[in-house]
Amino acid sequence: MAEMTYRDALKQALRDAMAEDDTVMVIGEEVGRYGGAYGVTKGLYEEFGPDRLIDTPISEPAIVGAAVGAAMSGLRPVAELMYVDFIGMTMDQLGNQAAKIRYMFGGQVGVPMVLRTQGGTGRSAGAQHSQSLEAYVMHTPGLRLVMPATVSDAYHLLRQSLRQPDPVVFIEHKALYTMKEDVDLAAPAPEWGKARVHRTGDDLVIVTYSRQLHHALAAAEAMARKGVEATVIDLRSLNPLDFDTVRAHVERVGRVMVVSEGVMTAGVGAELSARIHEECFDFLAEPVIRVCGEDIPISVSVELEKNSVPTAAFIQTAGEKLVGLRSAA
Amino acid sequence: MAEMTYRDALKQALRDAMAEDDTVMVIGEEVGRYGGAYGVTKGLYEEFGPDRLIDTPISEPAIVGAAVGAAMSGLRPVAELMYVDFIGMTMDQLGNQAAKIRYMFGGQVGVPMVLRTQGGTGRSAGAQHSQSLEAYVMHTPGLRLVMPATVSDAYHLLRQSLRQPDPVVFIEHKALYTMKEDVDLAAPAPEWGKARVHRTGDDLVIVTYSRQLHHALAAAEAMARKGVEATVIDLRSLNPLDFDTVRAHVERVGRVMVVSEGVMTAGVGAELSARIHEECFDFLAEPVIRVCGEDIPISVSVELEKNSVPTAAFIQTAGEKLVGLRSAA
Amino acid sequence: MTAPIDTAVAEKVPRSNTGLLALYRQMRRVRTFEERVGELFVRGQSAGSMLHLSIGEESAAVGVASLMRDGDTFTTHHRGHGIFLARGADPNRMMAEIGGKEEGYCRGKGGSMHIADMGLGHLGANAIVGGGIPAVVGAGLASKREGKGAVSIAFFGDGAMQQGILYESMNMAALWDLPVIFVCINNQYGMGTRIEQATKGRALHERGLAFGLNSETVDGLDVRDVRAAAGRIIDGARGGTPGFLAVECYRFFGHARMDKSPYRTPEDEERGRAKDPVGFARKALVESGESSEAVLDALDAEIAREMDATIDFTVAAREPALQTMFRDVYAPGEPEPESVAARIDRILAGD
Amino acid sequence: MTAPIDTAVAEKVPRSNTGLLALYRQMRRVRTFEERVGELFVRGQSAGSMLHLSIGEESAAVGVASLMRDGDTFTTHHRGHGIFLARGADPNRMMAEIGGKEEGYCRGKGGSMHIADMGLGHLGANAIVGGGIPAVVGAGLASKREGKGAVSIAFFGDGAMQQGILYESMNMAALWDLPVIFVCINNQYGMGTRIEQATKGRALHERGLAFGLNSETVDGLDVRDVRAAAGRIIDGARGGTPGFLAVECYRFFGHARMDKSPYRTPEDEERGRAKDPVGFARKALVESGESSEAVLDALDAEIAREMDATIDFTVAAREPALQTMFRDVYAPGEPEPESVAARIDRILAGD
Ligand SMILES: Cc1ncc(C[n+]2csc(CCOP(=O)(O)OP(=O)(O)O)c2C)c(N)n1
Ligand SMILES: Cc1ncc(C[n+]2csc(CCOP(=O)(O)OP(=O)(O)O)c2C)c(N)n1
Ligand SMILES: [Mg+2]
Ligand SMILES: [Mg+2]
Repeated sequence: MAEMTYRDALKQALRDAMAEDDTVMVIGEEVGRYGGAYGVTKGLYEEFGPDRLIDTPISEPAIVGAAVGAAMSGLRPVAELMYVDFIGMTMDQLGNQAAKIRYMFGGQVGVPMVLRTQGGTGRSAGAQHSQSLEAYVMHTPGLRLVMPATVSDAYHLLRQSLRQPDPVVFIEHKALYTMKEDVDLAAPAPEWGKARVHRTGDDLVIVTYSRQLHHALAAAEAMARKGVEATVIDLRSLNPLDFDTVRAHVERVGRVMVVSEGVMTAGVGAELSARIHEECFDFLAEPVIRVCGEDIPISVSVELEKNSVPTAAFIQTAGEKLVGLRSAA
Repeated sequence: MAEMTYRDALKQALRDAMAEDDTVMVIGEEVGRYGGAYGVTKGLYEEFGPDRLIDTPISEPAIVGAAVGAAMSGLRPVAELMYVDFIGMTMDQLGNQAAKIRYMFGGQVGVPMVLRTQGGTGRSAGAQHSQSLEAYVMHTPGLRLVMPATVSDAYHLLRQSLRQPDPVVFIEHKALYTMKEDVDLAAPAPEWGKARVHRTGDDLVIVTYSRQLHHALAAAEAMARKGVEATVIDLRSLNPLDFDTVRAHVERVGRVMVVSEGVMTAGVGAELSARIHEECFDFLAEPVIRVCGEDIPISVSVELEKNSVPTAAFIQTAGEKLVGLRSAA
Repeated sequence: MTAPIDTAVAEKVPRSNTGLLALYRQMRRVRTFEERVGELFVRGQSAGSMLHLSIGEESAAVGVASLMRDGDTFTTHHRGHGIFLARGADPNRMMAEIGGKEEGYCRGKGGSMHIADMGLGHLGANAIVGGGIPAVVGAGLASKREGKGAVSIAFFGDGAMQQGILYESMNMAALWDLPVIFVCINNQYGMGTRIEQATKGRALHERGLAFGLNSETVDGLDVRDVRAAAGRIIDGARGGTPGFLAVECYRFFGHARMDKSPYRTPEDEERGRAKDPVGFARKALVESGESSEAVLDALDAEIAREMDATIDFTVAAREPALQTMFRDVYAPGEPEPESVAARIDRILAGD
Repeated sequence: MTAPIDTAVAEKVPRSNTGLLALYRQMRRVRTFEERVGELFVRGQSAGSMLHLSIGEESAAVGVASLMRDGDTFTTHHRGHGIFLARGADPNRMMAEIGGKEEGYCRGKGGSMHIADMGLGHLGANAIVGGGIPAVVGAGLASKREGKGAVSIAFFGDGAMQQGILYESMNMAALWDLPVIFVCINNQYGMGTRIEQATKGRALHERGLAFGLNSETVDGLDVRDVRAAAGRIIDGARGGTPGFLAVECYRFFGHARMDKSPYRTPEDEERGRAKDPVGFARKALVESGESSEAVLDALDAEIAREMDATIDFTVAAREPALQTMFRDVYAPGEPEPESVAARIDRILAGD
């Protein structure tokens, strides 16, 4: 067991994968000499050299496209998109090429690439650098979608993503890089595609992923002090989606909140809410509540930014309302 | 009343808007001399000339970006994207620019542009020319989203879209261009943002839009012959979304199916299903059923393509199952 | 399908014999194949009407492909039948794919615009203008690392000169000295738009030069010229200097099967079709005495039989089974996506 | 905030007086403003740390902006404070926006990377590299149609030379003879990457030439040279020939406030900072006798006071009220998006 940051866990995953398999290479803006905009690849350039850490021009569509071609040619590229906000200009290469190549070509070839990127609020970075756009990916068949919330998941899920036969979009959260945790990287990896139940309680189920896990856990602790016990589930990957775990707890508890930082409408929260209602209909005591990003762009103003997405306090309030706690505002 | 095709109704809307307001201009690939890949603008170039119908290079990102700039500069551009499948390469200009400019700039300016495009299956056009990608748009705050299913809506909704102060993504369906209807264009326009109830029945509610309206109506007719009466609601626009109409009928009937050609997961169907469950929870006799595109790419093979999205027969079968009709397969 | 002696020629000529007769033979095969594609459509046996014939562009396909080797890779655009065939594709499996049949290269899922074959290094045709271009940058990275001298070639039309991703890709290839070539088949049109109406500036290869690429423009009339220019560019790329080649030709027919080209005049078409690489090569062969009308007639007839057979093959081929719809979204061994029908049954059964 | 006599100069100089003193004054204002932005950050009063200072690039901003007229429009990149200020922005409202305050140009929603002002034709800064470029094509269409000789200028960094959308936009502008100018401020770096590590080929303006644009590269040391080159390019554009201008300068400091530029050597910085357009202009003014150290010191001091005031203004300004969060997603009069909280209450109340 050693204390480690989310950032360093990601780096270690890349390092281990690169040491183990020399087809693994990282390609993106500032990933080499600079060490990555958020420092994830710092030091790897010195270790593995310019052929394994390829600094690119500021050409997101071609970065993703080049990774597709590399993946079809026997390499295992880890393409980096500095902000998930830039995914818009790559959605053709991602959605029309990476996601569909195996299918369109009748199964002849796969595109085993990982697209690493980061999203979310927390840095007053404004409307074009603070988004949570995972729903675009989740809506695109053929793309895996992984969003680690913890340090140990950062490590294990990235290692596992690098063994997938299909393209994986791997979205980190910018507010988590400095988070620390005691981890034992040698411990067995969690099962790929399985959600993790962080906390079990009988009053409500909170289904979430990425940074919102921590807000949900904080809210759950606060609720516990008022006698309300929440189950908190971290989905970890949205494709594959471990609905069995969700179902088991929802059917047991009957009250559910889904928490996502992405904007509510037609987002990941919608899919989760729809699925829970549809599949666990007879077990629900109340409708599923969506606690998601507001249907607005993110402001640079600190206060506005903070309130544009769920906070721990907000989750707590919503949770208490959901279980009918009198004291809820 | 005159018989008219969907295609000609769209053309007439453009013609009337252009005659009325000389800031309206059409910009896109093959929109001028050629008359549009699906013939919608045929003849307008001769009527309005090259300054109003601007043939562009094959540069989708810049087409959308140019329309944004034109809209900010006092023009009313109608940008055309030949296939909605190409929206991926424009999502930056659409989602980070058009959608957010009013907000980011504190309300100083709007982007009154219309992005006309078409989507859907029906022509064996393969995985990159047959998609229904409206969910990406619906998930992007700041963008209106209109998807006409009928000839008269094609006319009126396009006219209304051209009067909106905010960017409108207007998605036609490639299988509808030759559809005919008796229309009276001089009749009062429907209220903007209002759904249309095409049929009222007490056994189930089908909520749909675009081409699937016709499949839903056909299914409803077939079910009616078996004594099952469906209400069929055409949403017409997904932003604004007329949930009041949906709610009224859902609460009355208690059994609902949402039908969308887009892939199911994290799609428009998810938003509709979630919203109906959440807001009409106590009125539902059964969970809402999503009848959507399969979570797969579209094949060029005729049979595979056809079965990748809802058909009238499929809707009927699902409807009959939903109401518990014995004879359902 | 073809007489043994001819098959032997078919297999050997493109690799070993680079004389005009061999090049002619391949160009004729491309042209005849494309004519049969048109026929498949007329017979209602094609999957859809989005069929883009490369008639008029045979010299680009054959001139460049004749220089490709094992290990080389390439991507093509929506008008890529000729390139793939010239590279050695099985015309039956190509035609079956165009017909959306199980026996096709992609089991009927891809179709005309999405043919691929990893065996021959074909990383895929593309229905997105410019969509297949950046893949060669990644393939080039792989080739460079392997160090065996393999190149990766992106083929595209003049319309893709208007797609930003081309410039991003050229910049990367030049920056990293990749064994990559960008081949623009300039058939003068992108749908109904002439190149001058859509692409500004000087000769196309000047754009390549401005991005630091070894660049040329060549007239597509004489396949030998195309081959010579391609040779210079490909040799450069094998040596680590990426290149750009524009081949000037003419799109003989409409954009796709439904397009009757109302936007251009008969005179324009007549002038354009004068640049006929197949006719030119035939004439040159006869005039130089290298071959004769009779020999070429026999060759053409043999090719006609070979290509006739592709239609029979396709008509006889199977539709893909419905359940294959869910296959190959993800890798073998991964769970297939649940069907909407199965899901509904599950939900209504109350799980 | 500033003495009346100086304010008068401030308002008149940039338009009427185009001599070096006026240009110097504006460049100094830009530099001092940027220094104050740095201070705002250090004081913890900026909204975030994504603040990109244009110190070292003042000649590009001032040289070009000094030629802009009423009706002209422009877009900028993430390092656009200087351009906007040179064009006549109110530094208080700029700083307040950088502080995320209600009194800012965009009511605290946009911030440093999203400042805009329709009054001055500023169609917006952009946090997407290359994101603001195509808008000038649309603005150019509008200007051309109006026929009043207005131009639209896209300002961007050398990093945007790597974005495909630039080439798409240049091609359109050239094709349609739009009154549009592309100004690349080449400060040698895109974050930690030197231009040669990211952009291949010959001089940047050769890319403009290959796309049919009137194109030049100019050294940014002497603002008079920049102004002269910009004059040629802008005049061309007013006459219907779009242009491209690369201004060579050096990014004096890190990419954004947190970046200490570990990727470059002190020698590189020293060499780079030798290209100081503000210092150069000052020296030229004194050496030519056009001004004196004493006069310039007084001018600088006055500018320092003007810019000091922007911080006080910003610190005193209000945070935007929370409910403004839902405003301006859509036009006034349209319903605001329902908040998540209101929705939950509605749902749990059983509607
Ligand atoms: C990104 C994109 N935009 C538009 C289209 C529609 N489209 C298909 S082919 C074509 C013309 C392409 O012209 P060119 O590149 O010259 O190829 P050619 O058809 O002449 O071989 C267009 C506009 C498309 N398929 N993809
Ligand atoms: C599309 C996009 N890619 C990457 C970034 C991250 N980024 C911000 S500024 C920058 C460097 C830009 O360099 P340049 O264009 O030369 O402008 P400079 O910062 O030097 O003024 C990068 C990579 C971004 N904001 N947008
Ligand atoms: Mg062409
Ligand atoms: Mg720079």
